[in-house]
This record gives sequence, C-alpha cells and structure tokens, in this order.
Amino acid sequence: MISFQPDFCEIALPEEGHYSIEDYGSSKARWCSGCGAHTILHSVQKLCEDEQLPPEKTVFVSGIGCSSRFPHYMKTYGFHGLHGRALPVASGVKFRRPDLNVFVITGDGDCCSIGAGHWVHGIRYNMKMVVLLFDNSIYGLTKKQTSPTSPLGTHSNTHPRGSVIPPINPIQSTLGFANVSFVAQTIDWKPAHLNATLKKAFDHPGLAFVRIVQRCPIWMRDTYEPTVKDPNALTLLDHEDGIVLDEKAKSTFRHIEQHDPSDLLKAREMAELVKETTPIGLFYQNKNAIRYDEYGAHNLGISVEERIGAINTLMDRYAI
Amino acid sequence: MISFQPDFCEIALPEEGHYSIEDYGSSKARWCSGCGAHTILHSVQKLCEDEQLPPEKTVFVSGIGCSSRFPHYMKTYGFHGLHGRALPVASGVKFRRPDLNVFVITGDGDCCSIGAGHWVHGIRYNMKMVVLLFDNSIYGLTKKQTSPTSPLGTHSNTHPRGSVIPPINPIQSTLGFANVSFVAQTIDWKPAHLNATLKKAFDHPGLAFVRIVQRCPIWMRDTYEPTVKDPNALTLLDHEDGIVLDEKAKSTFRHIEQHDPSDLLKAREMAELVKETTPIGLFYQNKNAIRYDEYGAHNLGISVEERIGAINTLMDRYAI
Amino acid sequence: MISNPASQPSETNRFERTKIKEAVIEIVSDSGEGAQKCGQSLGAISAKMGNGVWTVEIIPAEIQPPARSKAGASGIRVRMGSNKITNMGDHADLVVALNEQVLYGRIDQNAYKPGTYLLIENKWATHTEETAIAYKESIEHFKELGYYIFEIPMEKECLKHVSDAKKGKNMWVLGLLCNLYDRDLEIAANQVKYIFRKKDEKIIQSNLDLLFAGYEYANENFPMHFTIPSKLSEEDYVVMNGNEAISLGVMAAGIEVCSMYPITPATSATHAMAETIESAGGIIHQAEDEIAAIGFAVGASYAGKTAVTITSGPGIALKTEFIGLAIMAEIPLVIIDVQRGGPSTGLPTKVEQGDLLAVLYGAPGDAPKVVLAPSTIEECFHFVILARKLAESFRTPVFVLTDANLATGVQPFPRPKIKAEWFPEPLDQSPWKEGVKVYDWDKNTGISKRPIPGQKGGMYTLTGLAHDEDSHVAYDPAINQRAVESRSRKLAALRETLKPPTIHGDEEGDLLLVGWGSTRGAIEEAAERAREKGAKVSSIHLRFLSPMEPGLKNIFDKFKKVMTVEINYSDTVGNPLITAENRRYSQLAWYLRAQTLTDIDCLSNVYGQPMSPIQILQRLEKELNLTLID
Amino acid sequence: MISNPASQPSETNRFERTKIKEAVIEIVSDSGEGAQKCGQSLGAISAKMGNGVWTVEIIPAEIQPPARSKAGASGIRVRMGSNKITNMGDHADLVVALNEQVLYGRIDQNAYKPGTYLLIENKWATHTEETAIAYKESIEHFKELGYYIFEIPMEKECLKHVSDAKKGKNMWVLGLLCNLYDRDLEIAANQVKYIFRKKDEKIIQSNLDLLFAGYEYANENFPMHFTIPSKLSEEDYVVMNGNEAISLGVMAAGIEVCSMYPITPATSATHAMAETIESAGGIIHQAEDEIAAIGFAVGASYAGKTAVTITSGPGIALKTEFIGLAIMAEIPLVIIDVQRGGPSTGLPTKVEQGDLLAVLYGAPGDAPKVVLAPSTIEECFHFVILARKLAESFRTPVFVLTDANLATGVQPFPRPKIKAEWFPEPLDQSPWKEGVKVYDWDKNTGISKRPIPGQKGGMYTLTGLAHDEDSHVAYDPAINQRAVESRSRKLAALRETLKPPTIHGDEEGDLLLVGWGSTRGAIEEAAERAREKGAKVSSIHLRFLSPMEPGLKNIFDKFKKVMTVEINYSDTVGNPLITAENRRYSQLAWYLRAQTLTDIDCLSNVYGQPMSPIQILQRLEKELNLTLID
Ligand SMILES: Cc1ncc(C[n+]2csc(CCOP(=O)(O)OP(=O)(O)O)c2C)c(N)n1
Ligand SMILES: Cc1ncc(C[n+]2csc(CCOP(=O)(O)OP(=O)(O)O)c2C)c(N)n1
Ligand code: SF4
Ligand code: SF4
Ligand SMILES: [Mg+2]
Ligand SMILES: [Mg+2]
Repeated sequence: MISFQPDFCEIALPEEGHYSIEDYGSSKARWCSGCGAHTILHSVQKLCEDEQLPPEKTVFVSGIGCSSRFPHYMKTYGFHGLHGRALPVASGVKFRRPDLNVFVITGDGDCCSIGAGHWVHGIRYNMKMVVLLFDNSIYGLTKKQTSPTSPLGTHSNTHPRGSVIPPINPIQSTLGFANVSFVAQTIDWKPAHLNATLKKAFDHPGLAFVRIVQRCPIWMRDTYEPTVKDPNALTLLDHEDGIVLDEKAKSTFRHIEQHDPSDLLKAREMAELVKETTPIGLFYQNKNAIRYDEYGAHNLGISVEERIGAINTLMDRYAI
Repeated sequence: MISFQPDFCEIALPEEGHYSIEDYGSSKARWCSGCGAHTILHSVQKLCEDEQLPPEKTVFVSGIGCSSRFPHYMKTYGFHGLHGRALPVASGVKFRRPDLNVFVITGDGDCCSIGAGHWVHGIRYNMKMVVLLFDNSIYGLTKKQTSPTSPLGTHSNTHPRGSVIPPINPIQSTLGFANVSFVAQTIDWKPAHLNATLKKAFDHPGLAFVRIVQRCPIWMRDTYEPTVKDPNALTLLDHEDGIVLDEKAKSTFRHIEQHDPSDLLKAREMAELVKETTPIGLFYQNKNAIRYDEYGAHNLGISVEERIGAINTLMDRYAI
Repeated sequence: MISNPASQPSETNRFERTKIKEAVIEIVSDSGEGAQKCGQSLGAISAKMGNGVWTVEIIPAEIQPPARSKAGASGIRVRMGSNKITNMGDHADLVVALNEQVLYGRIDQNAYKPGTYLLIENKWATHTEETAIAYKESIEHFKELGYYIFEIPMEKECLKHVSDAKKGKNMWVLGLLCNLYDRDLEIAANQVKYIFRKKDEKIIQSNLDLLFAGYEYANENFPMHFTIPSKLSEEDYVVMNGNEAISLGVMAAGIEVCSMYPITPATSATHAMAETIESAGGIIHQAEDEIAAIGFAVGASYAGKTAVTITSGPGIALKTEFIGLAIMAEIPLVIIDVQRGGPSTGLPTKVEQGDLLAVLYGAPGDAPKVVLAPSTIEECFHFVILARKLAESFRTPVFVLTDANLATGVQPFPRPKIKAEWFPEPLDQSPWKEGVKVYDWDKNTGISKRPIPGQKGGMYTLTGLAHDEDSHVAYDPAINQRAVESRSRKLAALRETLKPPTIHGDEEGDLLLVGWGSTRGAIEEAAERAREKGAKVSSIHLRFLSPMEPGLKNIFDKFKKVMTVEINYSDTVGNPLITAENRRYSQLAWYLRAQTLTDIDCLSNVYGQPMSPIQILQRLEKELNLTLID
Repeated sequence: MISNPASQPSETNRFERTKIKEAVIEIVSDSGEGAQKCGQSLGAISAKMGNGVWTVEIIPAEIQPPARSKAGASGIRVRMGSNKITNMGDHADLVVALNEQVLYGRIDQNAYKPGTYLLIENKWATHTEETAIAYKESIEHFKELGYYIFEIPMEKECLKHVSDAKKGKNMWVLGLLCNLYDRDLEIAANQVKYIFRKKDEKIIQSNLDLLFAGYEYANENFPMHFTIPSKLSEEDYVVMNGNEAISLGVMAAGIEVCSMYPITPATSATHAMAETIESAGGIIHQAEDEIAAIGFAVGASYAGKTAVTITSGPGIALKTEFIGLAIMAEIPLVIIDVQRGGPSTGLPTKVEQGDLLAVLYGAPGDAPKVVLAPSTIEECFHFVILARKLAESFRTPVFVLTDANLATGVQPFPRPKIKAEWFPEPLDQSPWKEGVKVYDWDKNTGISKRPIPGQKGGMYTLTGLAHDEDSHVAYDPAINQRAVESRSRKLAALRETLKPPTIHGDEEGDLLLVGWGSTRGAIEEAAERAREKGAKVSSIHLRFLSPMEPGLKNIFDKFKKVMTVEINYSDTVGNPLITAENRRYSQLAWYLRAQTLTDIDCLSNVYGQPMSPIQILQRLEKELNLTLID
C-alpha cells in the first residue's frame, strides 16, 4: 500500500489477526446465475484478502444498475447511490479521508451514459481509488435497453430493429480525458487476468480505471459468447510494467502484443484494436499525475485554535 | 450546401434577392469591448452571408454564459437555453428538421464542465451542425471562476491561490469520443483562419466541433496575451484537405506543420502539441461517420393514413 | 394445421357450477415460470367472453431473485366479474402457486384471507429433504392461517404430455383455471394459438395438449366449480395495461418525438411502441440521461415537432430545471410521469402517488403548468391525446401523472377509433404575421402563438431569462411581473373550460372521498359497497390537478367530512408527537386544504401496493362507526 | 507616513446642520466607476460612528453594459440612521449620479420621489453635441418629475488634484457626502487609508486629497447640511453583506467541505471564504456541475466530514435528485439557496423568494427536510452554524434560504465570538456499538446515529432504495411505511424544541403581517410606522419554515386578517379571470393556508426588487382604510 500522505494516511493492517475472504462477504449476491458480476465479486474479495484491507476502512461506492448492487454483497462500508453519480460521491468520500480505500463500481449506462460528465471529471481529479466499469453493453437492471457501449445493431427493447449509433469505446475515451493516469481492460471470465488487473489497479497511486467486459447471460448472450468461445477473440497486452501473468496463464492467449503502458499515444492506438479483437491488459499508467485527493488532504489536522484564528483574521477585515 | 436527404432537405436559397451581412445582425452585442466574441460574431455573420443562409432556416442554440448570449445578437432563430444543455436542445431541433441550419454556441464551462456528458454524446450523435466552443478558459459571466480549461495555477475567485487540477484539452478529449467526425481549432484574432475554419465546418456533413481560443480581456488578459503577442505561439496545421489559407494569410505563421486530417491517430498526437504551442487548423475529418440526424429524418413525411394504419395494426394485437 | 388433440376433455359440464359475481385469482411462482403469461391469457379469455377484468402483475425487485423465496414472488392477479372491474380487489379467492415459499411474499402483503383456496405444486414434498421439510411446515402453517389447501401434482401431470414441465406448466394451469371458472375452451385454445403464433406447430400443439389436460384434470379432481356470467358486448374492445395505453396514446396524438431515458416503471411504455412508432410517423430517442431527454424534446418542440418525454420520480427530479425553462419560454411539451415509490430510488417497481407536489412545485420560481391524472387504463390512452392538444393550445408543458398500478394493471375498454384530428396541424411554415409579438400575451387568457423556425419574419431568440413580449431580456421590473402574470393566467383560462367533477353517490352526506389517479376503481367500489350498507358516503375523482376542477368548495361544504384517499405518505395523528397541528398531510389533501380551507383528512399509506376497496372500507367503518365489511 | 494634506478643510461646521433621523443616499454610475466602493465606505464610516446602516448594491445585468444607459445603472444605496436600519428604505433622499442616463434605470424602479436631491456630474453638458442634448433634456425632465437638481463639476474639481479623474472621483464624492451628512472626517480618512492599504503611498495620498477636496467643496457649495445623531456602542461590530456572513458562518460552523458550482448570486459567498477557508480547516470544491457538487458533499458527509453546498434556484433544481437521496439515506448536509428571480434563468441578479415551495416539495416522494430562513445579515452567519448542528443531530439535510437582497445587503452587527463548540465533534472512529442498527429509529423522535467509515463493526451499505433498520433493501411493505414515518417524525421532534414566533406589536388587532427571510426589516418598519399612525397592525416573522414554528393558528385567530408579505408571485384577484377560488397564492401564504386553514391573503410581487416599507404601507392603507403615508 502506498503511503502518500504520511501524516494522515492510516491505512492500517488488521489489528486482530488475519482477514479471510469470508470476512468480506455479506449476503448472497442476487445476480442471475452465470452473470459475470459473480466472478468479479469474488476477485474483488480476493483482492481485499490479499491486501488485508480492514473492512471498516474500505468503501465501495456505486450508482444504480445490476452491477451497482455490488456494495450490498461486501461486508465493508458501501454507498449504493444514484444512477450515474458514483464518481462524485466517491470523490467526496476520498477528499478528506485519505485513510479510506475507495472503490467505485459502475455500469456502462451508469458511467458512460448518465454519468458521462462525471466520468470526464472523475478521471481528471485523479484521486486514489479503483474504478471498475462493469461493461455488459446493455442496461441490465431495467431489462434490456441499448447502452452506449452496445454494438451497432444491437436489438434491444428500445431499438427492436437494432441500435443506430456506434458505441463508445470507453478505453479510448478515457485515454483522451485530462490527467488520466491508469487505464486497463480485462474480462470477467479469466480470473488470473482479472485478479492481476485488480491488484495492479489497487497499487496505482491515483485513479485506476478498469473496464471489465462482463457477461450478461440474460440479455446479451449473443454478444459476448463469440468472445468467450473464440480463442482468437482476445489480445493480451503484455509488458513488464503492465499486467503481469505467469507463463501458464499467458499460454492461454493466442494473440499477445507488447505494449509499454507509459506510452500514451501508443495506448490510443492499441485502444483502436477493439474493432477487430478485445485487447486486455494495461493501456496506460502514469504514477506522477497530479492528485486532487492530495490537495484535499493537505490541510487536515489543523487545530481548533488555528481554525478560529484564521476566521478571526478574516472577521477583522469586516470589523468597524 | 449538402443535400443529404433529398426528399426533406429544404435548405433553400433566399427567394427575394441577396442577404447582406446586416440581415443577420440583431441588437448591438453586449460583450465587453475587446472581447473575442465580437470577432467571432462577425465571422459567423459573414459565413451566413457567404452561404446565403435564410435567416428563418437558421437556428443558433446556446447554453448560458457570456458566449451563450450569442443568439440574441443574430437575426435568425435562436435558443438561449440552460447552462450546459445546448447540445441536447440542438439535437432535438435538428432531429426532425433536416431543413434547418443548426449552430451551437457554447463556453468552456458550458461544454466541458456542466455539459460534459452531453458533449460526449452530442459528438457521438454526429448530427449535421456546427458547434462553436468559445474557450476563454474562464467562467466569464459569473465573474472569474476556474473553468475546466483554465491553465493549472490560474488565479480565480474560487482558487485565489491558483487552480490545482490540470486543464482539459477539449481537442484531445473530443478526438477520443465515439463517432467523432470533425475537430478543428482556431483563434478569434486571426479572421482569415477563423473564417476559413467556419466555412469548412459548415460544409462538413456531420457535427463539426470547433474550439475557438477566445480572448476575455476582463478576466484573462494575462493568459491569452502571450499567445496573441508571441508569433511563435501558434502552429498552423496545414493540408489540402484541411483549413486552406491563401499564401498571404499563411505567411503570418512562423510554425506550420503538415497534418492529414483523415489520420485520427496522428490527430491525437497533434492535439498533444498544445503543451508547447497552440496548434490551429483541422485535426480530423471523416465525412462518412454515421449520422443520427439521418436516422431521425428517415421516416418524415408518412401520410396521416399510413400513420393511422400502423397504430391500428398495433391496436389489433390488443383487440379482444 | 393444428387440430384439437385427442385428449380433449369429453364432458365439460357434468357438475353443477356455482354462479359467482366475480373472482380474484392469483398465479404466483418464481420468476421465469410463465405465471404472468398464464394470468394474462386468463384475463384476455375472460375479456373476450365479455367479463369485466382487471389484472395486475406481481413483480419481484430483482431480475433473478433466489428461487423459492419470499422475495421472489412473481406472478399475476386476475380479477374478473360479471360487471366492469376497475381495480385489483381485496383478497384473492383462489391462488395457484408453483412453489409454496413465494406465497409468503403475498401473505406479507395481506393478499389472502381465511378461506382462500391455495392450489400448490406438490412436487416439493418429495424434493430434497430440506425442501420437503420446508414444504410440509408451510402447508401446516397455511392451514393454521385458515386457507384451504389443494396439493396438486402439476409437474407430474404435465410430464405426461411434455418432456420438460417447466416450459408448459403455465398452460396446464390455464386449462385448470378455465375449467374451474367456466371459461370458453375454444376462446382459450385460440388464445394459446395466438400466444405461440410465432413458434412452430409442435410447440403450439403441445401447449394445447397441456391446456386441455389441465382442463381435464380440473374436471376430475376438484370439488368446486364456478361460473361468472358474462355478456358479450357489441362494441369492439381492446385489453392492455396503462403503459401500453400510453404508448398507443402517444402515437394516436401524432407525437413525433418520444425522448426518454430508461426507468422503471415508465420504460415499458416505450417498449410497447418501439416497433410501431416509426411506421406511425415518430421516433423514440433514447437519450444519454433524463436531462438530455427533456432537452431534446424541448428542442424538437421549439422546432415545431410535438414531443413527449416519459419518466418516473428520479427522472422528474432531474428534469426539474428544464421543466422550469419550458414553462418560462412557453414550450409545448407532454411530460409523462409513471410514479413509483419514493423518495429517491425508493421502491422502483411499486406504486406510489408521491410526485404530485413535486410536479406542482418542483421548479424554483413561479412555474404554473397543467397537470392531468388519468384514472383508468382507457384514460391513459385518451389523456395523452388531450395533453398534446392542451400543450399546443396553451403553449405550455402538460404533465400526465400515472403510476405503477396503472402501468401494469390490465383492463379491457372500448377500442378507440383513431382520428386524424387527434394529430397536430402540419408544421406551419407560412410567413409570421408582421407586427405580432413572439409572446403576444392575450390580456384575458395569457395565451400567445409561437413562431416556428422556418417561418419567415418570425425570427426570435427564445430565452430562459425574464423576457418581454419580443422575447428580449427584461430590464424593466414591471415586465417580469406582467410576464409571470400572463403565464399564470393561462391556468385560469383553462380552468374556465372545465366542469366540476362528477359526484358518485349523493350530493350530500357524512363523508366525501376524494381521489386522483389509479385509486379510482378502489374508491368508487368501496364507496358503493359502503352505500349498499347504508353509509352516506360519496366520492369524487379529480383528473385535472392543475388547474383544479372548479366547484370543489361547494361540493365539500355539503359533506360533514372530506377525506382524500391516496397512495402516499401522511402522518397519523396519535402516533408519537403527531398532532392535528403539526401533521404532515397526504399530497392532494394538503393541496386541497390550501385551495379550499376545508379541514380535509386523508387515508394513505406507502406500502407500495395498490389501494384495495377493503382498506378503504376499514377506514370508513371507523369514520362512520358502521359495519361495512361482511 | 501619510499625513493629512494641506488642502484639509479648515472649518467644518460653519453652518447650522439639520438634524435628521436617517437618510437614504444613492451613488449611481456606469459600472467600473467606483460608486460601490464609495457607498460601502460611507456605510462603514457611518457604522463606525455608531449609526444604523443598510447598504444594497445596484447591479446591472451585464458585465460591461453600454455606457450612459438605463440598463447600465450600477451603484449602491446607503441608508443610515440614528437607530438600527434593517432595510433599504423607500425613496432616496439624495442621489449622486456620475451621469444622468443611469438615473432612468432607477426612476423605472421607483427609487426616487419628488423632492429627492439629484447631484449630477455636469461634464456631459459640454461633451459631444449628442450627449449635451441628451443631458439637457434629461435635466429638464428630472425637474418636471419634481427632483431638486444640483449640476456639479465633479470631474473638473477632481482634475485639480489628480490627472485622471476617472480613478478618484468616487473618493471626491465620498468627501462631499461626508460633509453633507456630517461624517467624522478622521474615520473617513482612516477608511480611505484602509481601502488603499495595498497600494503605494502616492495613491493613498491622492485619494485623501480627493476626499478632503470633496468635503471642502460641499462646505462651500451647498445650501443644505445634515447631521444624523449616533451613539457609539461599547460592543465590537462587524459590517458585511449576507454572503460574507454565510461565508464566515460556514467556517465558524467548522464545515470542512464547501462543494459548489458557480452561480449568481450565491457564488460570492464562496469568493468571500476562498482565501481563508483552507487555514480554517476546510476546502472549497468547485465541482463540474451542481449535481456533482451535492454528490461530492454527500460523499464527504457519508465519510463523516461536515459539508455544505451553496447554490441558487437553477442549482437547486439540478440537485433535486440528490436531495431526495440525502433525505432517504439520512445524510447530514447543509444546503444554502441564495434565491434569485425565477422561474428558469429568470433574473439572475435580482431578488425573489420564489424557491420556498420547490425546496419544501421539490423531491418526488415524501421528503421531509429542515428549512431555515435567516432574516438579517447577522442571522445569515448564525443560521449556518445552527444548520450544521441540526443536520448532524437530526441526520438530515438542512436548507438555509437566503436571497439576493440579503446576499448584497450590508449591515453592521455585533461581532460574533467564534466558539470551539460551534465546530463538529472530531471524527468518531471508535468501534460501533454492537447490536445497534444503522437506522435505529427512535420510536418517539425518529432519530438515529450513523456509523462512519472507519468505525469497526459499523459496516453497512447506504442505499437510496427503501430500506430497513439495517439499511437492507426493504421487501416487506410494512418496513417502508415505518421508515417513511420515522423520517417524518424527526420534523415533529425538532418542532417540539421550537417556540412560537415573537409578535411585533399587539397580540391582537386588525391585521397580522407574516413574513420570512429578507423582508423582515421592511415589514417590521412598515408595521411600526403604521402603528404610529394608529393602525392595529402586528407582524411575525418565521425563521423555521420546516418544521413550522408552533402556535401559528392561535396567533392568527386573534387578528381580523392575516396577510403574508413576500417577494414572489401571486395572482391578483380582480385581474382578468382571477377569482378568490382559483387564485394562485404566494408561497408562504399557500403553505400557511394548508397548515392552519386560515384565509391568508398575500402582498407580493416579482419586480426583482427588495420590498420597501412604503410598498407595504400602501397596501396597509387599502386594507385598513387609513392614511398611513405622509
Ligand atoms: C435517474 C435514474 N434514471 C434511470 C434509472 C433507471 N435505471 C436503473 S439502472 C439503469 C441502467 C442500468 O444499466 P447499466 O448502468 O449498464 O448497469 P447494469 O444494470 O447493466 O449493470 C437505469 C436506466 C434510475 N434508477 N435513476
Ligand atoms: C444550472 C446553472 N448553473 C450555474 C449557472 C451560472 N453560470 C452562468 S454562466 C456560467 C459559466 C460561464 O462560463 P462559460 O461556460 O465558460 O461561458 P463564458 O461566460 O466564459 O462565455 C455559470 C456557472 C447557471 N446559469 N445555471
Ligand atoms: S440481468 Fe444480466 S447483468 Fe443483470 S444480474 Fe442478470 S445477468 Fe447480470
Ligand atoms: S467577461 Fe470576458 S468573455 Fe465575458 S463579455 Fe467580457 S470579455 Fe467577453
Ligand atoms: Mg450495463
Ligand atoms: Mg468561458
């Protein structure tokens, strides 16, 4: 764990022994069976265990959608807020609480449609947090409407004749936002890659944006099945500074491309790959981007006397 | 003018003679003297004259801000709406009215802050319209608050000690949005370039996004003055498919870079130039991007009988 | 072609049937078992036979809730009778349950009474040990609660005809119910054929087999058989839910742009039109969010194209700013709010009438608008057409407030004959009359006509700033006063055209019930039942909430007490700290108190359930000190 | 060091001064001419002398409106008197105008009366021909209107002391006014030194020169000289406007996060604290929009950090959805709404009290919240502190409603002594008490305590869905009823702690005026003046709007008539179509009618101007059939 503000950072190790993965599980997850969210949940819980995150120091913030039910299934603090508004809430949580581990769970509608403005700015604030975009390319909870990441021609309840506008490429868009510092893509059905990506994201000193291609067997089986079944459908982005897999995990990929995640221009080129294949891995990382949460924490801990003093000094200006 | 929907496109030439530039001017523009908006207004009026746009077939839609007062100074139809919401309104105007010439006037706060979500999606809809971002890097109307394009360290009324988050590069961001089809940058103080850019934008069969670096002498003199005064501060992007200037106009530039606007990856590289210089010209154009306004107009003109027929067919399903 | 199968029941009437006036039937199951399809078909069959029908869906909160759980109750209630049926009724008379656990969800909601027949799938009795124990315990428990239990080998019976019982059980149940309630088997068979019209013949055949098998089973195995006399009407009827009615209304109103963002329970209205609207001359725009949805509609309307935006509570909240603009700039617009439980995300699939005050007062500043509330499925259709006309005539946004109860309730009504005159005038592109102001507010009505882009000489800039008749920014304070006055005057002008509401029951009495929206059927039925028992109760139902229908004060004055019945929150006097002085009232009650200075009480709750006649009768008993419930 | 210059006036009291109780003075000009600085200084000097003072800015709608135009009127009004001054008063007694055209803007707003002295810069008489003609015409016109005109060579006089008159004219005018109204010249000189403390000595010197020159000029050239007796208080005083008071209040409340998006007239509150708040332990977050601003504040509050969001009408509209969430999930939060003219973008710089109903009812569903309305500048300060306490104690959002009149009005008040106890408790990170529910709603008060991230054992997931005591999603309908009830009960509990409002004037009489917010000074002054003339008028002023202060009905019953005075819209009975039955009332009137069933009338308008005592007196004359205005 990175101790970025030594004075106020209290990301403490558990005082009383070791947390097991069960310590992070709350009630049974109520997603459909076969839903990719289940595997992500497990992977996140594993991350918590691996990192021994104190549950009381960990906050999952979400919007609204199937995916956004996530916090209810974690035994940590959680904030299941408003559709599209996870990022502002999470930013508010983190701003003056550097000691908290903040995760954001959002859906493709939540993040890229109604939440798009906050997406642009949340990335720019670059607060230390992990943002997981559960991208199932559909509105799950509201029962199959076109999402901004639905492939062109998707048949949905709002577009029974097929959707008519090209989808957003969330990776490409994020790479164009100001102050972007970490962009990765993974899939819900390759736990090794998912786990490694989460770990890398968690270690990033800033906002780590991870798009997870997520299966929704209820509404989108036809869309994701080819990717799941065709071993040619994935391209692994490989680099020592990227998501590092062991050889065994790596050997399950037919296409591997070297990509240096410090190269932003190249990352944008890689993001275009999406048209033929699903590239997974770390597109971009910059550990030195300005962090707004550091600014938010810079004046924590001022004494009451000092605070009163400052107010009185201002008050003096109005004195008569 | 492009006639993209022959059946419904009625962008007509004036029936009664020639429109002069005065025909487009309404009441005296109430911007501060020296405000860059004045020159843009003039350039837009000139475009209207050059294209002989019928005032009654032309609609200027804006949000709120100094810049968004623009429609009041045009003698066309205008919609001075809500802060940040010009794009949805303009899209609604255009959707079923292919015969109207639609222009959007927006500010850096209007477009890139409160309107950011609509910006992402407005670009994606790619309806035929010209979007002019008047970027003065400040909140003008509300008296000098930091805008998302204010350079880092800008002293404003909300950040008297200097702004703390890196600014958005509107060109770069737009180039990352889905279905982007035209992105250009110009400045308010070189009329030749401004005029040529507007013309190119107007001719584009889709959404033409133009960022105009705009002087605000009241709040931001220090920020733009170096760019205005230093002949090295601008880089002209030059290409036969780009903004074409005559030799005289071109000779006023010290730095000229060749850039093919059909190359999106290269365009993104060019957009990074902004860190050292202000690149002006056409970054990207794709005349073949899918247009949502064509979809919006595809079923215009169905007869009342056909419409009733369709409803009755659906009603039959509920018949007992 | 498909022929009726060999297994077709031979004798269908070998026993005496009990004649009943109506029945309330539920089919409940885990989701995905087709209970809703079964109930919808039963409703359609009954409607075709000329019975009054009301069906309402039972929806779990999740897409795939755990199987065999209280939270998973999914299904449908069908109420059918000899007369017109206007609401879901009180307790169910008979319930078919595909597992016993889901019944708890309904019992919690007070859906059953001692004496209700429960027909329960008995395969669970021989399932895993755990399940079997749970099953047996539940059966015992149900018996204690006074229900009559029939344990039925549904799966077993179905497997005689199909290899996978899960798929067809609902049709078997349909057959069973058709027999128990004397439904016309030919109509039923046609209904099954219609449902599976897009499937291949084998599937149709096996479902017919199941239908007939269920019918036959009921012949053999039940002690009770009913009949509900019906009279086939001459008129054509359609049967649909409120969202489908809205959807047809939108198209019949000639609306060109339906701009929306998905939200339960409003979205299904869009689904219902999605296939057809493009042939009906319109398009659905699914916007990036609710703000953009209304902004897009406002833009389309500004450009002369009629537009609607459809949403529910959270969406209304987000649209607040644009609603203010539409009122300020006098933009015609239909805004449909299918209300759900609030506040905030609340109870997304459940009913509440909780948005009335938000719709009336949500926008800062003075923002008068028209608010309509249909009270039946049929009105859901017609009010959209009315709303479009009012919006254009009065140059203003018009709200249509429905709710989750109307959205999912299904009822037959006379088939509307679509008229060309319901459509808006063609786009006016004639030159603007010289000298006429953009806001040429009529002194008496506040009404003015707007120029539409394309009209020569009409050029103006619409603005949300205070403005004068020319749409120029107002610097003179008096102009703002005049403009605000003019916009307010439009409500008074519209009100002039309204009639006082009809009084159901006597024009004077002990108690007047006042309702709005989806509660109408329950209120009128409760009042009627109470009157039959001698209570001096009448009711009125408001369909215009803004402006208010006239004459209310006069009506109220003739009753000893006036009480609204609403599905929303009010404090209960007598609860800790709550007094008559500090009580927070139900929304319509509050509004009517201010308007009429009458001491109006309210009956309300936020259980998220449709109001049932019996809930109202219970309160009437207290208020009137009479016994009204048998 | 700077010494008082040679040109210091020799004899300052060589004439008899007329003793007056108060004076209303305006300085008007094109914007950028320093009129506001001049008036602010006059106000500060007077406050230091112990006079009552109220100043209010005159702001044009644009940043750079055309020079010498009606729309360009920029400046300030200063009302000062021997007693406490609580409002801007009626008509100006004396006006200094740097050009004659801007006076038309004020005349339109009815700011002057026959007999008002107009001191007008006369350089325009000899300017371009066009200007000279306009000037002369105006002077003639003003004379016809009954004003007393002094044409004064301000520029010429200034040029005797400085080379660029534009920069210093305001200080010359200040000197002139100091003489005319007998202001202490030493205090004035110190004030000038204070204003220019960051400039170099030469500039300070030349401004002092101008001050004294203006003073001297008045000595020589005026027939009238006044004095306004004052009494210096022992107490320390501060003088500021309402937004500055809010800004100090935010810091004194110990609020750590001020999350905002710029909007007039709220933003200047943020400007006022921007330099200091970081030293006071807080930070301003300028969010990307109003939704994000409140979302950020909600997040901070969830994490245990006290937060405020400041905005105006359009911002409130956008925040509606989050307000609902904050209420639903019981998140402490202070929301400050500096109201401006509505609806929509409306009149951004002008005053209106138009958001009351929107704040009370804006969020769909039942959304009870606390609403406070400070009525003085001093209360702007203290109510933020109160609001923060209430928000945390009652676990709820608390609104503070001020308006553009309070925001820009300046008044002296006793200097608050900042107390450590105004700050919130330090972040509670102790383990959560086992067994205590997340929403452990107290049966009687509805209040519960929330766990804060970091508290071991307190882990829960906050949700905007209907939820039970554990913050688990509610599937049982009864839970929702109980939860909504508990949230509502908190208002009743808070109300128990409130006292009935103080009655100004007798406890019974012919007419009771009821106000809220910034109109207090004008209402109380008007009522007092009316009482002096024998009218049986009293007034109350509500500062809690939700819950309502108790005892209102009892108070109302003792008056023949009750009438609210508000700056917002109401229909006027007698206007076309408007009747007592269909009238749309002012916002507080409407609310009180529902609450008390009293027939409450209202005096209101939407001119965008502060309410003046005389506007109220005019109405009182009509209501009471008395002559109340001299
Ligand atoms: C303001 C608002 N608008 C709309 C909704 C309805 N709604 C709930 S979830 C959702 C979209 C879900 O899609 P996505 O974000 O992709 O999440 P998923 O369910 O697919 O995980 C919508 C539109 C809402 N709850 N609130
Ligand atoms: C909903 C809403 N929020 C805030 C405002 C206040 N406001 C008006 S203009 C503006 C920003 C102006 O900045 P920009 O968009 O850059 O335009 P400029 O004035 O610089 O041309 C703001 C915040 C508003 N009118 N409406
Ligand atoms: S609908 Fe799709 S995304 Fe939602 S829970 Fe089911 S499978 Fe998962
Ligand atoms: S404030 Fe700036 S942007 Fe606004 S009108 Fe003046 S110069 Fe132009
Ligand atoms: Mg999704
Ligand atoms: Mg700007």
